Amino acid sequence: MTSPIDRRIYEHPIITFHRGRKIKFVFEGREVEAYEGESVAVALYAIGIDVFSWSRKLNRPRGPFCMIGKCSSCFMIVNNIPNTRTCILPVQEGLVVERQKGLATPPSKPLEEEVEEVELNPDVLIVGGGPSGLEAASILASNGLEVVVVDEHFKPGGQLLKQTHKFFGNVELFGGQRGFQIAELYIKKLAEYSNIKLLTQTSVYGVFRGGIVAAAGRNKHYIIKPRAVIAATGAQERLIEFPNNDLPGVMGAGGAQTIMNEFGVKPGEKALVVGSGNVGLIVAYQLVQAGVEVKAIVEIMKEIGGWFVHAAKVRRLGIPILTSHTIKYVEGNGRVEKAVVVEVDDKFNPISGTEREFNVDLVLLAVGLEPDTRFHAQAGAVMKYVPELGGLVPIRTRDLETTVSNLYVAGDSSGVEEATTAILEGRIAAYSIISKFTSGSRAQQALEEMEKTLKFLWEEYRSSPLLSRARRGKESVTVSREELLELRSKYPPPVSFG
Amino acid sequence: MDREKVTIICRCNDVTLEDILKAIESGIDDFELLRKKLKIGFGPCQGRGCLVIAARLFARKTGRNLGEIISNYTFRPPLVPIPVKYFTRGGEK
Amino acid sequence: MKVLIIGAGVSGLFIAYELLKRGVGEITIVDAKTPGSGASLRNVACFRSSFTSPEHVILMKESIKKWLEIRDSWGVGIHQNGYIWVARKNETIDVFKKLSQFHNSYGVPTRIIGKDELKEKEPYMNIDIVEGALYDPTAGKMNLMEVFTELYLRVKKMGAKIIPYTPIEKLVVSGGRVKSAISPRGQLDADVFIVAAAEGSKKILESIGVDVPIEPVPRHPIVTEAYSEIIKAGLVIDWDTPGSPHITQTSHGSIILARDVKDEPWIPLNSQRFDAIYKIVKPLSELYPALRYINITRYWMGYYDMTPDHHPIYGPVHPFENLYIAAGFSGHGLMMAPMTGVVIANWVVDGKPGIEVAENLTLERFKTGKLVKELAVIG
Amino acid sequence: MKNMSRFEFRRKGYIEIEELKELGLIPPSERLVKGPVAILECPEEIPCNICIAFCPTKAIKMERIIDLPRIEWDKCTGCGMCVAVCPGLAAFVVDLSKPDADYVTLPYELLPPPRKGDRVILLNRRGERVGEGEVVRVWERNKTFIVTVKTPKGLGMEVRSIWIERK
Repeated sequence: MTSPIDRRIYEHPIITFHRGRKIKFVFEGREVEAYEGESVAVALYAIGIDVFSWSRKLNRPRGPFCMIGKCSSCFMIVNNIPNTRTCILPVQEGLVVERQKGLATPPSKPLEEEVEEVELNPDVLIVGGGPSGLEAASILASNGLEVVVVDEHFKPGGQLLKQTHKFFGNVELFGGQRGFQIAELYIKKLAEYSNIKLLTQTSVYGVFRGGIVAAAGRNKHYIIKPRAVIAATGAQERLIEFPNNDLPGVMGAGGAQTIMNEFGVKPGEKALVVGSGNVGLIVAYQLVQAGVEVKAIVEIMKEIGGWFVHAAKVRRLGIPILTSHTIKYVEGNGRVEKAVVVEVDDKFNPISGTEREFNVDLVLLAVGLEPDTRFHAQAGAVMKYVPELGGLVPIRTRDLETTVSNLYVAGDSSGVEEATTAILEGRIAAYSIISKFTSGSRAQQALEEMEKTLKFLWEEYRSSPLLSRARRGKESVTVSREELLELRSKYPPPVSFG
Repeated sequence: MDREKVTIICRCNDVTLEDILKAIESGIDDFELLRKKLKIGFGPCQGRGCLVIAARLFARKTGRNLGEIISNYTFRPPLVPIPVKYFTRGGEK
Repeated sequence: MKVLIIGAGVSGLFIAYELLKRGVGEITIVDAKTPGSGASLRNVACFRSSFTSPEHVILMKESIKKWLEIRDSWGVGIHQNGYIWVARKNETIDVFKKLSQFHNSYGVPTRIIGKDELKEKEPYMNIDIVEGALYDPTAGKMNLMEVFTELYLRVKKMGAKIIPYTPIEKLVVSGGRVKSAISPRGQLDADVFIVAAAEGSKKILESIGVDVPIEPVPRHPIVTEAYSEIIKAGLVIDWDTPGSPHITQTSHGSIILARDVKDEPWIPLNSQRFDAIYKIVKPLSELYPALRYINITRYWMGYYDMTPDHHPIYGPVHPFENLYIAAGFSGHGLMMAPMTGVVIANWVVDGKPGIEVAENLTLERFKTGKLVKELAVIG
Repeated sequence: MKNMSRFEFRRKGYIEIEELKELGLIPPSERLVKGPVAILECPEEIPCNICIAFCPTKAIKMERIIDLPRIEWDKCTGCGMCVAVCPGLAAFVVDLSKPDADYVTLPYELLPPPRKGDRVILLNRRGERVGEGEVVRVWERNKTFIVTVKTPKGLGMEVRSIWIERK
């Protein structure tokens, strides 16, 4: 059957969406159409399904939210299996999908679906295929090391995949290329190396006694014993509390970017963006590119959070940026229909009487990122809470080794910054490992490259006042090798690599 | 609209702002206890959405240090939920 | 009388609760970390009295009575929905019969149930691989977080002072009495000291030359996302599989799976074992095939503070006249906690435990060699 | 860097011509009336030097990657390459030399694609509609349209975006 609602984007100024062949599956008793390559959640959203599940206690409707398999909002019963994260489940011919209401029971008859166990012993395991991990992988591989890269998404690239804007920096560091184009360049580069094994749709889920790192892919179970690990696990979005903040139509900026820039589906018609950091400013611009009307950007601080040029881009399209404003509540029947914002005083308390109503069906939260350092913390690395870096990060040396031997941190998980610093950190970690795992001139050259990169990163790149806050944060968690060894013996980690 | 009742802190377990404020009012002065009592971070998202919001609220209400609260949380595998079927064969080594 | 209780776990809190009920005034409870951060909130939260020693059976029977009183007066989730020991082998039924006779002789009404009744009680169980079961209708499970926070709040409201992040490093003795306890945050003086710090008790008492034979043995429970009811009994135990894998479902809907996986004592609690997940999950998913499609969210470790005879150490610590211990619960601290409170409070106030079998459980028994054996340690 | 707190652009999201002047980002008036010249509305020390890499006449200077771009106005031919490559979409070319109209070259990354001869709405830095203009030249580089619009005389320093109504 055809649906009256079609949210797919057929024309976009920047991105060409390549849709796969048409596929049919069953949603609540009716046959629906999707394109191969779409996730079940995206396919349903594209035809106007806003509610994916109802919450367990309060029976509240939930719609697309994180879109990367991390929340529970898209839980559906697929082929009788409840708690299925449909936002990361690719559509397949003949799937039977039902919305989940609260708790459900799994089938008691085993289905024909076996998990294959795979053992891997690479020199270096890279957790996370974002800019940092991909840069590290290509350098390690070009120096002859065996590399395994694991990424949760169906395609590597991390946040690069969602970006339509051209990146800053210099040409050597992909400056001037659009985010998704940089991802493509890396993917091409990685394909040239036979000593890189790339595992997509695979989650590294833990470090175990004896230095075993375990990862789960689609019916594949990887048991990995690496000599070194670069955990470049990126960042996750922060959320905020306001009445009805769980209503379908309230999404993380990242979730909306996935829907519109990776899958080519409009996340809504009229949007309000909460937060004016770079993410908020960029997503507002991307919404306009996707044909969504952006009513306003609200920012609780007195100043715009992101870079001026990003602000200027949306501002000159007539999108107001309401500083000293916050979201008061949203309302709607099964989906956001209205958002109310309010001005705040110097102490961020709402000033009554200053409320403004917006008729929107989409409220995007872009209120900050926090490093995703679960892997490092679970591995036993000594961590520190650093507000300037967005949250909990591992203590590290300047070449980015943590208190767990041969466990490195790089990119946003080392403290939220931006893509170019992530690339540079991936490079530093890679050269540090090469200098340890090789010998002679190769090791010597790696050390030189590492020093060169460190110098550029700390003395040139991070000398920008725009990066000074993050720089301060990073300085506060960077220790000397002696200090690292001291911490290592004081807080012995349960595992070590190498 | 009862604002605190419809402000959701933990989506997985439907923990509301009201639940948290009431628990703090009842005398729970330890974040780990609050978390365990209300099952914040016990859902499928493993605390990705709720932990920091709840910690921030708790810190604000009790005057505790946010960094300390967050630093006390322990991370355990699996870092993402893994179906039992991955462990029903093999694993002998 | 100033009392310092070292350890704000469920035992320490129940001791405080009972002392406060007896009118003992100034009570301070310190914890190395936070209330309940040890084994109190790391266990499967079940209770039973179907043990193999008279000491355990008697204490646990009394404890269950207390738990049911607590359920009614506090209004917390405590469910007497039974334990099921599953036999995969026919000959195990004979073992169960003997156990049941023993239980029955102490008034614990366990009985053998056949496959039909088992199927009725546990509809998700794969009945084809079992022969029958031992059923204990008086056992059950509790909503641990609810029970613990309620206990914590009550003890606080009754006037106890609870101080977290205060690890006690040593005790200071003077004239045959303990004078104070020292922590990095300062010195705490009291008239009576009660050590209820599980394996931590060992180090604390070592500081005054007392040897406490407790070894923390790691346990490896696993918990899943929440589902509607799959496991109906309080606890189901796979008796014929080594390490007795066992399973329970919390009132929240998540399922806890565990098994006695042999491990070294004192291994740090952040040192998870990859093989443990397989060992726990495999036999239990044979028993409950639906488990294959549930998602594991957390695997953590906790200690059983084991004593050589798997019974707790209760009562006065000689030769110090104002020092008591309640530790070494060997995996049964939570279920026994209400009685731990009663026994220790009685000892402090009346000079005797008020329940005879408790006198068999003092620290003295390890010197005199009068150990009390318990075979059924699981859950 | 100078104390930026006296500047308002971080609060407003748009920059005033006076602020640009103070930061040395506006060509002197005698250069402005001479013919097309680039204006880089790039007031923050972003670590970026893409414009330099692509400027065919090497008119843009920067010592460190974080410096503000400096244009040697006489070397600048107003070719628009910086408009095409600037990641911040902060580069513009203005031509105030014609008597009857001003010309602004600006980057455009929205749909519908602009075509020569289109009548378009002219927007200033605040997104306000300040008039109508005509597209006189369009070229494209990596999905960015570089659009030259003819504006009413006097709007060359105001117009920084266009809006094309969808039919």
